Amino acid sequence: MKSSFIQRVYSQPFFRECIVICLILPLTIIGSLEITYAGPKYGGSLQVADEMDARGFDAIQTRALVGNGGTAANLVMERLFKMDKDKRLIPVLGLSASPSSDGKTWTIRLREGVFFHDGTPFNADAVVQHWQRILNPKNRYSNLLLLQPIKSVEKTGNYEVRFNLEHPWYSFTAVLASPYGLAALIPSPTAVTNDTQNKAPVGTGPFFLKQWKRGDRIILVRNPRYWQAGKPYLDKIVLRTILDHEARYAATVSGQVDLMITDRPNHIKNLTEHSEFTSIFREPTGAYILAFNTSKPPLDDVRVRRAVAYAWDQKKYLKASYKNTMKFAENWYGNRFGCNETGYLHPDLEKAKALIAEYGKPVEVTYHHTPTIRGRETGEILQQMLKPIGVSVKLVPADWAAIIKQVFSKEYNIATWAIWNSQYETEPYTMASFNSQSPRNITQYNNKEVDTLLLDLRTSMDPAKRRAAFCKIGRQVNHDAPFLYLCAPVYHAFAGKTLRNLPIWRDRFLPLSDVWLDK
Amino acid sequence: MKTYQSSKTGAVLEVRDIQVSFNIGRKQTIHAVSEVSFKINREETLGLVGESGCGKSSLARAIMQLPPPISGQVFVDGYDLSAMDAMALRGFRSRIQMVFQDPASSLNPGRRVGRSIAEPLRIQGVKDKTERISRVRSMMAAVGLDPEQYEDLFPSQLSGGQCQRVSIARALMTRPDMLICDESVSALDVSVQAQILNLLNQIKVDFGLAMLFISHDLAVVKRVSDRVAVMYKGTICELAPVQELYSRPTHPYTVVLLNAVLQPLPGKRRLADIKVPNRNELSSSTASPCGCRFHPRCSLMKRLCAEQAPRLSEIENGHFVACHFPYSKT
Amino acid sequence: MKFLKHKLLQFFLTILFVSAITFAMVDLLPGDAAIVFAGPEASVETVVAIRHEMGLDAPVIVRYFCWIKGAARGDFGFSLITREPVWDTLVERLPVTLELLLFAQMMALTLAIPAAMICASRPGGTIDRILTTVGFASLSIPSFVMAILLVFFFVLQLQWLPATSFEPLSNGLAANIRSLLLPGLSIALVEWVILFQVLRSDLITTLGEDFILMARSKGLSSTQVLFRHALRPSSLNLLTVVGLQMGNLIGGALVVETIFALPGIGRLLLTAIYTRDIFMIQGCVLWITLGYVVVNLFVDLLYAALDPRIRVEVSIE
Amino acid sequence: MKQVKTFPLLTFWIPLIWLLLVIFCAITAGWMPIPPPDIMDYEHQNALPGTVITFLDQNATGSMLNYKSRVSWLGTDPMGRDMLSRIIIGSRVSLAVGVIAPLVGLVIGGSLGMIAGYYRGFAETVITGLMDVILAFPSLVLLLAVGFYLGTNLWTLIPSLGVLTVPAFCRVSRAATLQLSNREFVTAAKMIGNSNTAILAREILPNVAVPLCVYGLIIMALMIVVEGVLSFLGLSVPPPTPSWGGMIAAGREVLSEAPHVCLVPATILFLTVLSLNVLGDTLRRQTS
Repeated sequence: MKSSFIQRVYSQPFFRECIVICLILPLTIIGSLEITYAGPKYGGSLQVADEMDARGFDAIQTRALVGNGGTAANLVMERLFKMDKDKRLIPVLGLSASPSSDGKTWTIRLREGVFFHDGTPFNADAVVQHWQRILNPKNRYSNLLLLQPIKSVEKTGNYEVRFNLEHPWYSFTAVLASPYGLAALIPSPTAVTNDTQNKAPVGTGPFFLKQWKRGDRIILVRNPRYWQAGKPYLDKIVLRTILDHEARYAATVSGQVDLMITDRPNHIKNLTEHSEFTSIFREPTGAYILAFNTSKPPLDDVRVRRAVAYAWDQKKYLKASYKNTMKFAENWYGNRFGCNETGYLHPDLEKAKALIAEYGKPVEVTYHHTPTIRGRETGEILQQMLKPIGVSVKLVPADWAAIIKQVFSKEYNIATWAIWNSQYETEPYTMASFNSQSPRNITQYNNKEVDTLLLDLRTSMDPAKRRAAFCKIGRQVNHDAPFLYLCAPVYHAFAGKTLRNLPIWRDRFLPLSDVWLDK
Repeated sequence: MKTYQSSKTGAVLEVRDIQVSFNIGRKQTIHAVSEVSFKINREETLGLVGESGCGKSSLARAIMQLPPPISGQVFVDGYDLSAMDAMALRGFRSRIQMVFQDPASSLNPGRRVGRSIAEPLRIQGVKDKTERISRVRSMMAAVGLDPEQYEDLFPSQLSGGQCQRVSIARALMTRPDMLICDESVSALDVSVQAQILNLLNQIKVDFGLAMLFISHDLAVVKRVSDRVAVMYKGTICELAPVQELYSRPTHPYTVVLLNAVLQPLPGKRRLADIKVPNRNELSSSTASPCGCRFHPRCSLMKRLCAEQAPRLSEIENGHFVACHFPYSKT
Repeated sequence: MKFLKHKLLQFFLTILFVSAITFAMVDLLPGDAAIVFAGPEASVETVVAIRHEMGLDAPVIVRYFCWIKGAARGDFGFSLITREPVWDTLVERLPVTLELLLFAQMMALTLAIPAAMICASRPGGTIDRILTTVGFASLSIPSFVMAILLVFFFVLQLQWLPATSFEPLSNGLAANIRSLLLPGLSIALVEWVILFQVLRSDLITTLGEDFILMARSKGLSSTQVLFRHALRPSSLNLLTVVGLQMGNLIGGALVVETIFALPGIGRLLLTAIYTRDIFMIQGCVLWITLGYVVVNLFVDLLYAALDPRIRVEVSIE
Repeated sequence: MKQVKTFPLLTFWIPLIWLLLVIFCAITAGWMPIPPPDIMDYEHQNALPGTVITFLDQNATGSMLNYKSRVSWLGTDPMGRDMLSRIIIGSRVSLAVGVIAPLVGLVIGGSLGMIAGYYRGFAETVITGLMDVILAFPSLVLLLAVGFYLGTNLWTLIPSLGVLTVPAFCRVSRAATLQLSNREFVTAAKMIGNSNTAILAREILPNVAVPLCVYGLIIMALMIVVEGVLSFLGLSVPPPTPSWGGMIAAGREVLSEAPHVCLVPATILFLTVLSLNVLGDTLRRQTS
């Protein structure tokens, strides 16, 4: 009986909370004392340096978020949800997302009382207007391909919207929380209607954009009416674009810049050892690759592709070009599925030579690389590694525009490329990259078995099945070698010691909203 | 080839009413030479004197058709140069040769003098090397240069007089009928001048040349010329046999010139009573006064002189003057 | 005034010709703005559609004349990448390059004038020989190497100066000058030699002339002679060279702007070329050419105003 | 009149010897006992000059005894390639550009200048106008356009660089021709019956050639610098061919920890350009 009483008491929410409070209170007091002692300081201006400037902030007009653009967009605008490590949604502008029983519709409740910087209220209309614009095929949103299963969006209440899907879709929540494109970031409907969003973005975020001087800097200032009371801490964030690596490094070392993002191995090495700096890095996702054109000789022959893959020594490349600051890639989705065997073709010169001998013709390929030091270096290493097996590589430096044209017109042999991959949504990218019907299948990879597996993957909701499918696809693709792995990119940033509350860098862009300066 | 009408005068060079003018922009022209006519016969030297800028060199170049005159005709051996086309002219041009003022500038500095002298032979198509060499050597000897010593030297290694000898030799290689000496000795020392003048007199006879000798130096002209023409602002104001002109000038300008250079001869009338006023001395040649060109400077000027330009007319046998009131001998 | 007319005609012809050539050349480049604009993952259909939307599928001559028509009215079109008016971007970038060039020229003059005067006052002396040799040496260092050397010594070794991006004048004069010091210096350290050589030989010639002898015989000290009498007549050529070099320096500025990350017109051009932003390239090229030709015209006119003989020569031509 | 021609040690012989050395190295690079310039040694990246490098003898197999060692006199670059070999092989690019591009400019610009200076009139107006256009044209746009359209290699680079040198040669040759045309030996040549073409070829050309060639030395220096700039921007010869500008650019990345990678090729470039400038200047003084 006694126990049942206790159980009863415990089952009462009030009592339970009382007990929890009693237990936690002392800790909280101690904690709060500590917070008042070293709590966040307000004010100050944070200087951030990155390599690339923003291109624009409107989802339709600007097709890619890069560099400072991504950082700024994520500070000015907000998503409906963020996602934690275990794929659970964290409410931001959305409060909850719940699927229907058949999994084909999702109802999302929105936060009330939030206003955009220009005074426009945030509500279902804002979300619906934005998403309808994205999904309208006439607007040709660049990543529409990745959103294929979404049929429509509708308003079901002032603060409630519904997404209708073609079929149950495992990756839907990840899409909502995606930090990658501009689809998930909700812009002010007024700014979009006035066509000012691209240049002067308006969102609900903790900072608003004060000035964007192209090629030089983006100045963000604190949003005093931010819906999360007490945040943000900084008065100002200056995102500077310093294209030149040495200049960026020098600016950081001399203390002019508080936070730098870089991929130069020597700078990473120096700054990691430097006691004045804290290093932040993002776990590897996706893969940098050298894409092969599998529809054009000589790389249409799987033997040649496999021979090249056997001759390629990724570990040596990582050491030579990146000083091991990037990670070894065996596939494009990391090891999160725990596949036993990835099917990666480890270097084996004898096998490579044998395959080339079997092919029987002299092999000469052209590699289109970016006209940067890194691109050139990669080309030179490729030349060196393929020389022993009798494959000669001609290097053609080309800017991004030319490479893209070469790739899309299927005229290239080998080109620099990347398979993007978010921490949470591997499937849409995999589908786009390896489905034989996908317009984004730039290697022209065509394997019936993989096509079927991809289709299963898209509609399946069972984690175990999905894992198995991923492993199988990975093995098959590696076996057919439609590309070479350069590395699994690791993103590095270095912050001065005055920076506090540094974020965990999980998304593509550094989330700087909660940082404060202890100066 | 087109045939060019011959005039039957028998003179080696005949110049008729030559006019040369230069366009200097803003629709302004300089009349460098206007309506000049004269003849030169074989083995005769016509001296041409005048102050600098009076159009002597323009006249010489107009005769050479470099560039051709605006109007008027040039006959060489009766052939009308001004009517010839470029090809014919190029062949014909070698019959008149020129010796220039600046010895250093008249020879290609990068070419040995022997080769310079041989150039005309190349044009004539003399292929035989030994013949070329022997002809060059004999010509060098003819102008008083030792072939052994000078053949292989560069112009910069020669003196001015030697350069002029080379120029003369080169000119003579084309077997010309006519030689124009444009201030050919004025850049030389006086002693060297004499040698070159003697040489010119010599070759005139040896090669049967007609010569036009241009100079601002009256003494030099006197020494080589058979007849002398005096030029003032693009026109000939007096033309006479050398002795006649020097002893009895009739044009006031000639008198001024001679007066400036020569000491009045004892027992002769002082020529200096024609004064040269300073006014208008710098009057530009673009704005030629109407009437006699010399009238602004002439102390004997009368009303007619300002109104009507005098024509060159013969006042005595072979003595021409362009003056309304020639300085008479009486 | 015929001289002016002549020069202006030449001016417009040059501009027209250069813009036509640029237009044709950019058209020949593989890859076009539509592809860049579409982004790395767009489909071929998308690219074709965008190309049509941008009017890039019209024949090159039609596009060129459209552009010329607009440019004549002051409308340079929109950037194909940022969708901003080309004019606005140029107006934003131009001051940086101008400031850099002027700053560099000023530093070069500050180095060149005293050096030339010291050398000319005693030509063939020890100081003259040393300075001439130093001049020759620094003339032989390309400005990109100079920039690297400066960064190496002043930033990495001595840590005296920052090597960061541009600080506009609005951020304070001191910051502005600090940020331009090394870029300006890497141009000026090569540039001063040309000015120095011109001024030195002109000064030596002038000092040999009669009126200087006259001034000296009046009892003026050699410093007075140098400043009062020799410097002014000798600076005519210097002026021309400064003008002409302004044009030539744009190429050097491009590299220096890239190395020091200055948001100038040279870097804008380079970026525009990389992204096939035709209207932006056109705008940059037109401005650079315009700058070059205007400076030349200005030098010509100034020269003619100072020395009337030039006018006559040109009209005789 | 006579000029005593002296060739001073410092301003004539030393630069000449340096240039001859560079030319000699460029020609005989194939027979020199240097490692291939594209062999990467991932164990010895950014090695300092004079480092002793131990490597496995490719021809032998088996035991530790097959390790050999050699001295890397100028160190290695960020990819572990021997700097000395790269500099020597790289000199070929610099010399090819430095010699051939000015030759193109000299021939075209020289002839155009002679035509303009000799015939004057319409030809001169057209030619000087054309040169003004080339001069007013941002040269980098031309180089980029040609590079991207035809591919960046030596045989597209040289003609386009050559075109850019045309105005300079044209100006020099026009000025010299103008001066020569007024000389009387030209008139004399005309009078002995030479055609205009013959006069240009026989009387003017030999006299214009000397100042043009001397000027060519200075343009050579300029071209080597421009090639360096283009390599630096990654727009010159494609790998694996090394070039000095490319080496400097690669070295800039590691300037703080391995300055020699950048400074060694920069010094070589500087010495070569300086030699050309000094030599050109000395000869200009001697011939004028």
